[in-house]
Parts: sequence; structure tokens; C-alpha cells
Amino acid sequence: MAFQETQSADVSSDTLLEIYRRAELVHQADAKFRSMIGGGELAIVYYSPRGQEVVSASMMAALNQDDYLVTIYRGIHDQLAKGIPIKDLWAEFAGKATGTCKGKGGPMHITHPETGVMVTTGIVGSGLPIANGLALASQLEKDGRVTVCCFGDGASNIGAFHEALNMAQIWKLPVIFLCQNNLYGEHTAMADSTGSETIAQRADSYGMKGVRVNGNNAAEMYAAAKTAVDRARAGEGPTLIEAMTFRFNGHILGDDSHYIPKDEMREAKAADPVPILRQSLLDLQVSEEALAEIQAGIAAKVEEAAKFALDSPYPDVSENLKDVLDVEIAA
Amino acid sequence: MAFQETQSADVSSDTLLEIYRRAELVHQADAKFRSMIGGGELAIVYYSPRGQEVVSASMMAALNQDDYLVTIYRGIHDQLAKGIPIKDLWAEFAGKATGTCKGKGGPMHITHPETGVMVTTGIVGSGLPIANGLALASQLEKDGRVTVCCFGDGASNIGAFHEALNMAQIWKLPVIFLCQNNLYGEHTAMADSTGSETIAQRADSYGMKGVRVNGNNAAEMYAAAKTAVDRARAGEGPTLIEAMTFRFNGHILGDDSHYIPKDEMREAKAADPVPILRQSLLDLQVSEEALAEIQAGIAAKVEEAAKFALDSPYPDVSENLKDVLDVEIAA
Amino acid sequence: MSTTTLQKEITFGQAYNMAMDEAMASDPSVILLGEDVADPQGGGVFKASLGLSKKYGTDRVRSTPIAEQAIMGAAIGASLVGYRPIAEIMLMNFITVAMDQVVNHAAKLRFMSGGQTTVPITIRTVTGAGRGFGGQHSDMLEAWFAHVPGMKVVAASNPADAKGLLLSCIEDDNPCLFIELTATYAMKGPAPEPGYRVPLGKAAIAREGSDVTIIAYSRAAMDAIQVADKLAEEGISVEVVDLRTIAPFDAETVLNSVAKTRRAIVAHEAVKEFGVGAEISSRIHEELFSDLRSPVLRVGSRYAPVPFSPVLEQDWMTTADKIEASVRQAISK
Amino acid sequence: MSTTTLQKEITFGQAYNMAMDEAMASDPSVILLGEDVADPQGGGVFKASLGLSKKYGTDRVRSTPIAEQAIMGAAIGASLVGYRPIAEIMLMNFITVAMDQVVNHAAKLRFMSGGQTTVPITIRTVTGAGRGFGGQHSDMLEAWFAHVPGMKVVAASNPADAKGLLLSCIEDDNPCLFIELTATYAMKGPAPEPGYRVPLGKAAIAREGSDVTIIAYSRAAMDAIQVADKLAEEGISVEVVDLRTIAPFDAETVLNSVAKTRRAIVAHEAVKEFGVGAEISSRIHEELFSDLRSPVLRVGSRYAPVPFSPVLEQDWMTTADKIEASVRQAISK
Ligand SMILES: Cc1ncc(C[n+]2csc(CCOP(=O)(O)OP(=O)(O)O)c2C)c(N)n1
Ligand SMILES: Cc1ncc(C[n+]2csc(CCOP(=O)(O)OP(=O)(O)O)c2C)c(N)n1
Ligand SMILES: [Mg+2]
Ligand SMILES: [Mg+2]
Repeated sequence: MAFQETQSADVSSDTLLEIYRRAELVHQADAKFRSMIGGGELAIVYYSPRGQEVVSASMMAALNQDDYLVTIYRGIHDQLAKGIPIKDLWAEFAGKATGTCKGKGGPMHITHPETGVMVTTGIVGSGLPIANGLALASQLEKDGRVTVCCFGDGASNIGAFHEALNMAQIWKLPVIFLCQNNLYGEHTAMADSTGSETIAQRADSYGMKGVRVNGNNAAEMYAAAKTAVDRARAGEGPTLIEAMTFRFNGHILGDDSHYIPKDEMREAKAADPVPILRQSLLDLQVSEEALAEIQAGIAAKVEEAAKFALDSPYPDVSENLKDVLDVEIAA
Repeated sequence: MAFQETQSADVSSDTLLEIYRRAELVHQADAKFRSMIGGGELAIVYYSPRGQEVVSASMMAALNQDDYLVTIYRGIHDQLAKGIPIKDLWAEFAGKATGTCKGKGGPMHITHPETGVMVTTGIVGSGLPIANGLALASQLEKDGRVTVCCFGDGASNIGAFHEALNMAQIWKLPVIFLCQNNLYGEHTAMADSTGSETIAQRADSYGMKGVRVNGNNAAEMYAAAKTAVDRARAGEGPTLIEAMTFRFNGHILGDDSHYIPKDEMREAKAADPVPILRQSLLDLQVSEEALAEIQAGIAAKVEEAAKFALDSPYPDVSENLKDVLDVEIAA
Repeated sequence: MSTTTLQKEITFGQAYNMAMDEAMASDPSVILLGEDVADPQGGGVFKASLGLSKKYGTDRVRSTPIAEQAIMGAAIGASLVGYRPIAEIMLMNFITVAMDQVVNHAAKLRFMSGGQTTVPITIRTVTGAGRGFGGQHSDMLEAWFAHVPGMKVVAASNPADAKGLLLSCIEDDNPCLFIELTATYAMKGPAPEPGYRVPLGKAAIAREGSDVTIIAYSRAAMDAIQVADKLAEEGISVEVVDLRTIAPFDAETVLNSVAKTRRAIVAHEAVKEFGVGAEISSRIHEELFSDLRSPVLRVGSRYAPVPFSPVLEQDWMTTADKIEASVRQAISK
Repeated sequence: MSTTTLQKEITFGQAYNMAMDEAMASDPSVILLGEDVADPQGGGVFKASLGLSKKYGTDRVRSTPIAEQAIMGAAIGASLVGYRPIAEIMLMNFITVAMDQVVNHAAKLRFMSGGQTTVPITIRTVTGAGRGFGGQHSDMLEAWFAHVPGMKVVAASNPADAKGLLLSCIEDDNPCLFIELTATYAMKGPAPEPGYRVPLGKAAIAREGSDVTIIAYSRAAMDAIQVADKLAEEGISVEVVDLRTIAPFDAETVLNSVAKTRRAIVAHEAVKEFGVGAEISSRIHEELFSDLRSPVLRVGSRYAPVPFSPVLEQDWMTTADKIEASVRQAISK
């Protein structure tokens, strides 16, 4: 059947370094968001991607800036790895006029077409049919773009997943369905909600290529991503990638993960993908200094973004009359 | 994988005769409906099951009267084979007060709990989640009942199919999903709308047992049905049966089947399941007289039902105030 | 009639076909997605897209699987990057499986993105009672979409408007829901000039009158015109306002008419309770309370699912007779 | 407080929990289906079902996959053969993926079957703005369901009613949609007596008054009471009618109140245009036109998706201040 393990291909250290840059950016941004929320500087529902950084960093490193991304509420790892300006993102999380969406969308609805971040949805599964539409446009335009659609393991049980994968395959759309399998949907374990052993095997139901990879291994994840991107660009159609990963901070910030066996959590954290990737770079003779410099640069950017967000003004209430329709609504 | 061909088991000639009785009833009822519509005695949208009689007759012969059935607009083969009173069915098609639903539901919404006909829906795919609920009730009641849910090949591409099969499997519900694969959904060939080669293989996506059988072969179809019913009653969970068949009169009456290659239609009609089943009974030494007698008896019943429907009165308009809520609506 | 001379009359069905044809001819970004819409599948079950895939290719006119969420999502996604997709939802009751895509996404993405992305799609769907299609194939659900900020809801009462409104929907930069009726698909009316457009958001005065205004749309507007012509013979002067765009509706035209006649009736085929008529009636009372000679009345179908039996269906639905009766009631006060 | 003495105050969340607990204790046919509702998954994301699966087993309290069509279908199917399922749809915007099951099936099967089958289900769902959940997690969509014949739509404005109404929904033989609010989940109010019921279809006079009637429900009813109490100090006598059952609504109580005060305002958090307020306003005008001293006014949220930014969200939504302003406008006439 279509399901297969990809071999961890050898990936250049430059690529791994690029992946690390993106993963570390997500890593530090997430830490800052959590401290600001904990400290009361931000009052938002926050879906931490901590633990899933390498999945996105590897996937997005295989894309061009003008490729499209559709993602979900748990999305800063995808958005930042795709290249969205961190200041605009932060300001949107803070509901400020300087945010990507003028504060009107908020954390769950980040959009930034310049970097290909087309849709962020809060409705489980609904990004997949929309991703098909972006890919359909690319197919018609012959612009060579690829659309990546991120979603979770739980989303693979909802109807939109089924309809979208079937349509993508029969139309051979240049789309990649990236299931970030962190083994839980809210408080329900995958095994309790999902009839199949893997998500990847569901590709068979559509005659689609499906692969399951260790998403926390940058080389393996990047290889799978690159293969899927190349196939899509070559007109060979969609791929379903099931990237195995884990989330360290529960569903939303404040979730105590009571439903996750202690050992499972401990083992997952022991296999934290970010330090592992950092170590692998050191093993590849990248110097401690070089990595420390990258981290310092990111730290500065993150601080600057956070300050920018806090210092920015709130939108004017007249915004409630704009962007509802093409013409402004009469007050 | 779960998908497998069932062997055409040897089925007793009594069972085959019982299947023939049901198939011939559907066969004659369908002919009469078409002649009445053609003759202007009935003005309805009609979805002929001609060609699919043996699928239903074999499936329902494996059930008890109190087992549940959920079916679709193309449903008289399922309903009649399940044992619904033909007079009540006919009167409902004619919109009469004596119909199963007092004329309020009509051909697309036949219900008759006494014979287990619980829901007939006109919305593609939506019967599957409801069938789960009936099966859930049986599981909780431990009443040993089985629910059969009939749908088409085209319905296997809609979201409700996916959600329902997954839930049925993780809850091990006593439900049988009977996909009557007549190779077309309205005017679209299965190959043009469906990513997988078979519907049965989609059972793998749920860890469910899936089988593809020649639904037009009574012995093979009955064996698959019986196996699935036994599994369900034994608490072994759901089965997806893909019964290969064909529809001879297009999607709705009047459809010229222009989208079906001439040869395909010719071959399908050459393999008309009803005469084949009749011949196989003769080969089993059932006498021509016995079969002719069965046919004559059915012909009388069908004529009687048609007459009953035409002679029955229309419902009183006060019915529009009843059954909307539990209490009557004030005029 | 020779193919070169223009038809004098066209059906609603032809109007839909001509509008899509003209739109696809003039704008390569217009595509059509729906079940059986391409010619190999018959050009749509109602034949609205007959010939279009032959002309524009099956890349632009695509038959889809039976998967309304996928159809709607594909239309939305393509519209975010420059396309103007037409999504055909065969019957309005089937849009219930795609409500998330329409309501949470199509209607909101412009606002939630702060105007960075837009969703210029047209959803074409067919519905309406009177044909014995029963409870799941006849509902008029326009009130739901009218209540959703960010969408336009449109329905025509004659073939010329049907063509002009559909073209305007396709060219509009907002998501539009365009409602067609099974019962009127084959009805004829005068053909419009090529390139004819009906602006969205503008109602039509279908009949001028001074005693009472009937505000209606779609089939109820056709009935209202009948009623107006009949009552004219009795010397009762009825003005008919055909909304054409149901939401956001043309309050100015409605209010000007009622300010003149000082009596109004709102009529539609949808169930009366919590229907479109309630919004229009409330608006009129809010703005013209002291001018009104009698309260605005509403005519809508009964509070029940659409029944199958023809006698029940007729009793259930809004008809010219019921509209006429409420006109007489209004002017009696 | 000792476990034997009754609590004097409970939150809305506790009210939902107590109602389901009492219903499941007294009737084995009551079951609960929803995402994360069982205790191993935390007893629901809002903890409404905390402890229920421990008490009644995970057979009756079932955590489901993320599949609202499957949840709704399972509830409908079981209800056809004697069960009284409660289907929890975590947030109201998610019901958009299950509209077919609710509208084409739950609401219609009784009628379409000629009364042979019934669908005694209760759909519990949470929503509402004011918490910064943004455009896809805050919508008040009750008007859609009110427009669908065959369903009841219910919302409470205090914990006692919440418990009494939810019990009545579970025991009712029709499909009921019970709307909860994120914003009020933790709010407290007096605890009702055990076994307390609030009949469906009966509004409450939350405040008696003579100058003007505010008709509201859910949070807007809480705001209306505040406004009434505040204006009382100024000598303005405001009557507050809390609908409790939004559809079919208690026209008798509404009309009797307005017949007395001769001025009315309808207020709700949902978007004003084509909202529930339009139906109530129209009905009042139709029945009491000549008695009214001024037109019925409506207060609803802005015609826009729910914005995220707190300043925009506050400007967007219905508030006590906006209700107060329209009361002053009404009595100024
Ligand atoms: C249609 C729908 N149903 C339910 C929810 C509530 N919800 C939000 S996130 C979530 C869990 C999703 O799990 P998964 O797909 O694995 O993604 P993860 O959060 O683990 O990244 C649920 C049930 C929703 N947003 N949309
Ligand atoms: C949700 C939905 N979409 C579209 C339709 C229109 N429709 C009715 S039957 C049908 C074809 C179904 O084909 P299949 O499932 O193969 O069943 P068959 O008619 O062949 O028995 C379609 C598209 C519908 N009834 N419901
Ligand atoms: Mg997950
Ligand atoms: Mg078929």
C-alpha cells in the first residue's frame, strides 16, 4: 500500500542550520508568549506548539516564500517557520492595530499573504478543503506553487479531511497534507478516537501517497517534506505526511495534561527535538559560538516584537464597519 | 489488509427461494411504479432500483423483522425486501392519508418502525451517522438487534461516511454499512469521483472489516450479509460490505443514461440478477410451477397495492399542524 | 429561429447559463465547481451549465465528487488568490453540510484577515416547494445567510433579472448566495440585452401603486405582481417592490415606497416565523411607525417542514391567494 | 460547607452539571455524547459533565471523536428508539458542520414520518462574545434554529433557570437546542430546590414595570435587569420579560406585557439584522399596533463578524449601556 516509512536521508548541514534557525525562533517565541501570558501582559487563549517546532521548521525550510500555508489555532510554529514577520504576528496576538489583521482576527486567525500564510482556522478540519482551492488555483495558473495544510491527529476523524483528501487526489492537486500527530486531540488520546493505527495509512482510501515520519527528527522530516514538495511541483499530486511529534504544554496553556500518562510525558520531554537538533549541529562541527549567536539574535528579535506589540495602539472602533463587505458599513 | 473477497458459500435452496420471493416483489413493484408514472397515474420523482434487487433481497433475508434499516431515496428494494407493507408504501408514494407517513414524508422519506424501516433520507451520506445511533441503542439495550445502513458508491466520498465508520468501529457498534455500488453517482462514474479502487478498502482507514462481493449473486451476497450479521450480533463490531451491482434505469426515471457507455449497459443488462436467480432455482429443481405461482401471487399483491393507493383519500390539511412538535400547532 | 437573431424570450435556466457563459468568456478567473456540472456528466442536473465545459474546458468547469464541504472549500481557497469561482450546490438543503465553509470562512475571512484576503465567490443553489420534492429538497433558507454579516443573498423573479443579478454576483467582491427555484427553471420571460447587469443592493419597483406596498422576492414577487394586476381591476392600487437582493436589502427603496403607500405586506415562500419578512417588517415599523395606516403584515409558509402530499404542500406554501388576502386585510384598516 | 447542607448559590456550570446528573439518575435512557465529556478526558472542556461518567459509566457518558456529524447522528438515531441523548457541541460555531443532521433530520423526522418516530434529543452548546475568542468561537446563531419548524431553542439568564430549563429540555419530546455562554459559566446565582423545573414555552417577568418592556434572553436579559434596576432609581419603571424559550416563544406573556407598557425593546447579543428580535418586534407590531406609543426598538450586536481585539469586541456587542440608551429613546417618544 501507499503507506511507507521514508528513510532519513542525509541533509546538508546548511539545511539543518536553517531548520534550527526556524525551530529556535519558534522555541523562543513560544517561551516569551507563555511568560507574558503567565505574567498577565497578554490575556489570550494560547495553544503552545512547544515540542512540535522541528516539524514545522523542517517542512517550511523545504518551501519557497510564495508557497501557500493553511494552518490552525496551534499555529505559530507554522507561521513563524514560514517567515511571517514576528512583530506583526505579536501585535495581532495582542489585538493591536499594527497586527497582521489589524487586531480583528486575533491569534486563531493569522493571515499574511506576503509570506504565504493564507488562512489560520479555529474550526477543526476546515483548512483542508480550502487548501485544495489554493492548490487548484496554482494548478490552473501553472505557477509552480505548493500549498501546505497543517492539522492535527484529531482532525483526521472529521468529515472535511475525507472530502478534501479524495478531491485533492482525483484532481492531482499540488497540496501537502501535514498531519502533526501529537497523539492527543484536546484531552482524548488518538487511540481512543481513531480506528486506524496510523493516519498515514488513510491515504490509501484515496489512492494517495501517505508517509509516516518522525517529525522531531529534522533530517527525516525534511526528507519527507522535500519529497512531497518535489512531487507536488512536478504535478504528481498530493501527499499525506503524518509527522510524529508531541505537545509539552497540553491543549491550551493551563491544561495540566492530567490525561497524559506521566511516563509518556517524561519520555517525550526527554526527546525534546530542539536541543537534539542543536546537538546534532554541534556534532556536525557547527561551533557553539555560531549557535549562541543565532540564539542571541533571535532573543533580541523576540523581545523587540513583544515590546512592539505592547507599545502599539488598539484599532479604532471604526474598524468594525470595515472589511465586513467591500464597502464600509454605514454606522 | 481487512479487504477480502468472501467465498460464495453454499446457501440452502430454501434461503435462495426466500431471496427470490423478495427480489421478485421488488422487481414487479418497480415495473408497476414505472408504468404508473409513465402512464401519468403517479407524478413523482422516481429512483428505480431495477438491477439492484438481489443485493437487498439477500441482505434483508439475513435479518430479523426487528432489525433496523436506514436507507435512501433509492430505497424500495431495501424497504420491500425488509418486509414493509406494500400497500402502505404505495399509498405514501401517492401522497395519501393511508401511507406509511400519512403522505407527509413521501417517496424519499419512508418510515415504518414495525418492520424496522427507521429512516429513509434524501441527503447523501446522512443515514450513516443515524444508523450508528440505532446501533448504539441496541448495544446499550443488549437487544441483539443489528442495524443495516444502505447507501451508494457516491456517498462514500462525503464526510458523514468517514465520521460514521470511524465512530462505529471505535465503539464496536452492531451496524452493517451496505454500499450498493452501482458504479455511478447521478451522472458521474465512480472512477471520476473516487480516489480508491474499491469502497471496501476504505474500511482499513478505521480498522474495520471490509468486503467486496458480487451483490447480484444471491449466494455470495447472502453469505457476506450473514457473516456480517453474525459478527454484529456477536458483538464483534461493524462491517463494510461493498456490493457490486448496477442500475438499469439511470439515476431518476427519465434519465437517458447518456453518460454510461453502451457496452457497459448492455453487459450489465445481460447479467440481470433476477432472471439469473430464477434460473438458478430451476437448476436446483424448484419447479417452474412453484416459481410461476410465487410470481402470480406477487402480481396480485402489487396490483392490489397500486389500486389501494389510488383509491385512498388525500390527507386533511390539518395534518400540516400535526407532528411538527409533540403538541399540535395553533392554526 | 436562426442562431444569429437574438431570442426574444428565455427561461430562467437559460438565463443562468447565459450569465455564466458571458462571465467565463470575459473573465478567465471565473470557474465553476459542482456535481455533474461538466458536459460529460450532462451539464448539471438542471442543465444550467450545458455546453460550458465544451467551451471553456473541464479545467474551468469541473464536476466534483459528492462532497459539498470540498466544493465550497475549493471555491473559497481559489478565490483567496484571484479566482472568481461559482460553487454549485445542487439543492439548498445540501448546503447544510457545508455551512462551516460558508459561514465561518467565506463570510468572515475578509474581516478576520483585516481586509488582506477577500472571497469573491458565488454560490448557486436551487430550491423551493410546489414540485413534490418533500421535506429535504425544498427549503428556503435565505434568512440564515441574511443573518450572517459579510454575505449577500440574491434571488430573481424573472429571467432578465436572473441573468443580470447572477452576472453581478459573479463580478461582486463579496461572497454571494444566488438562489434559483426548481419551480421556475423552465418559465419564460423577456430576454435582456447582451451584457445586461442588475446592480446588487437595488430593489425594483415591479408595479407602481398608491394604496399598499408588497415587498417580496423570488416566486413571491411573481405572485405579488399577479395580485397587483388583479386588484388593479378593482381599483386597488398595489405597489410591488421586488427586493432582488435580500441582504443587505435596499432599505431606501422599501421605505420610500411605504412612506408613499403607508401600508405594507412582506411576502416570501420561506417559513414566516423568524424569516426575512420579520427584518423588513421591523425596519419599516422602526422608521415609519407614525406614517403607517396599519401594521405591516407578513405572508410566509406554514411553521412545518415542507410536506410531500400535493394537497398539504399547497396548503403549506405561500400563494398569490394568501398574498391577496393579506392585501385586502391591510387596506381594510 | 458540609456536603449534606444544600448550596445556597451555584454557578451556571454547576447548574448544567446538576441538571444532567438528576436526569441521568432518574432516567436510564438519558445519555451524553460529546468531545471529552467523560471523566478520563476531564468531564468536558468546561467541566459541565464532571463526575458523570464516574457515576453513570462511560457507556452512558461517551467521549467521542472530533466528528460533530457523527455525534449528532448518534444522538438522533438512539432517540428514535427510546433514548433521550444529550449531544454536546463544544461551541456553537461547530454546529455548522452538523447542520444537516439537526435541520434535515432531527427537526423533520417526526413530521416526515407522520408522527411514527420522534427525536427527543437535547443539543447543549456554548458560545458568546466578550472573552476574546474571536470570529469563529463566539457566534449566537439561535435565529437559524428558531426559523426551523420542529425545534425548540432555549437559553437561561440565571443558574436556577439554567438547571430548570435544561431538565425540561432533556424531558421534552422534541429536539431542543440549549445555549450556554462561556462568559457566564462561572457566574453564581441562587440555587433552586432539587427537582426544580422551568416549563418550556413560558417566559418570565424578571422585573415588573409600567413604562416600557424589555424583551430579552440569555446575557441580554441579565443586562436588561441591571438597566431596569438602575432606571428605577430615576423613577423609570421598566418591565423585563426573559423569554427563556426563544422559539417557539411565549407570545402571550410578551403581548400582555407590552399591552400594559405600550412600549417595547427587544435585546439580544446576536447580530441585530435578521435576528430573533425582528420576529418579536414584528409580532408585537402586528398584534398591538394601535396600542403602541412608540415603535418597538431592537438592540443587537453589530453587522460584523465577532472581532478579536477587546476594544472592537466591546464596541461590537450588545451591552447594558446600549440597552439603556434605547430605553431612553423609547420613552422619549
Ligand atoms: C469542528 C470542531 N470541533 C471541535 C473543536 C474544538 N477543538 C479545538 S482543538 C481540538 C482538538 C484538535 O486536536 P488535533 O486535531 O489533534 O490538533 P492539536 O490541537 O492536537 O494540534 C478540538 C476538539 C473545533 N475547534 N472545531
Ligand atoms: C449532500 C447531498 N449532495 C447531493 C445530493 C444530490 N444527489 C442525490 S442522489 C446523488 C447521487 C448519489 O449516488 P450514490 O451514492 O452512488 O447512490 P445511487 O443514487 O447511485 O444509488 C446525488 C449527488 C444529495 N441528495 N445530498
Ligand atoms: Mg493532536
Ligand atoms: Mg451509485
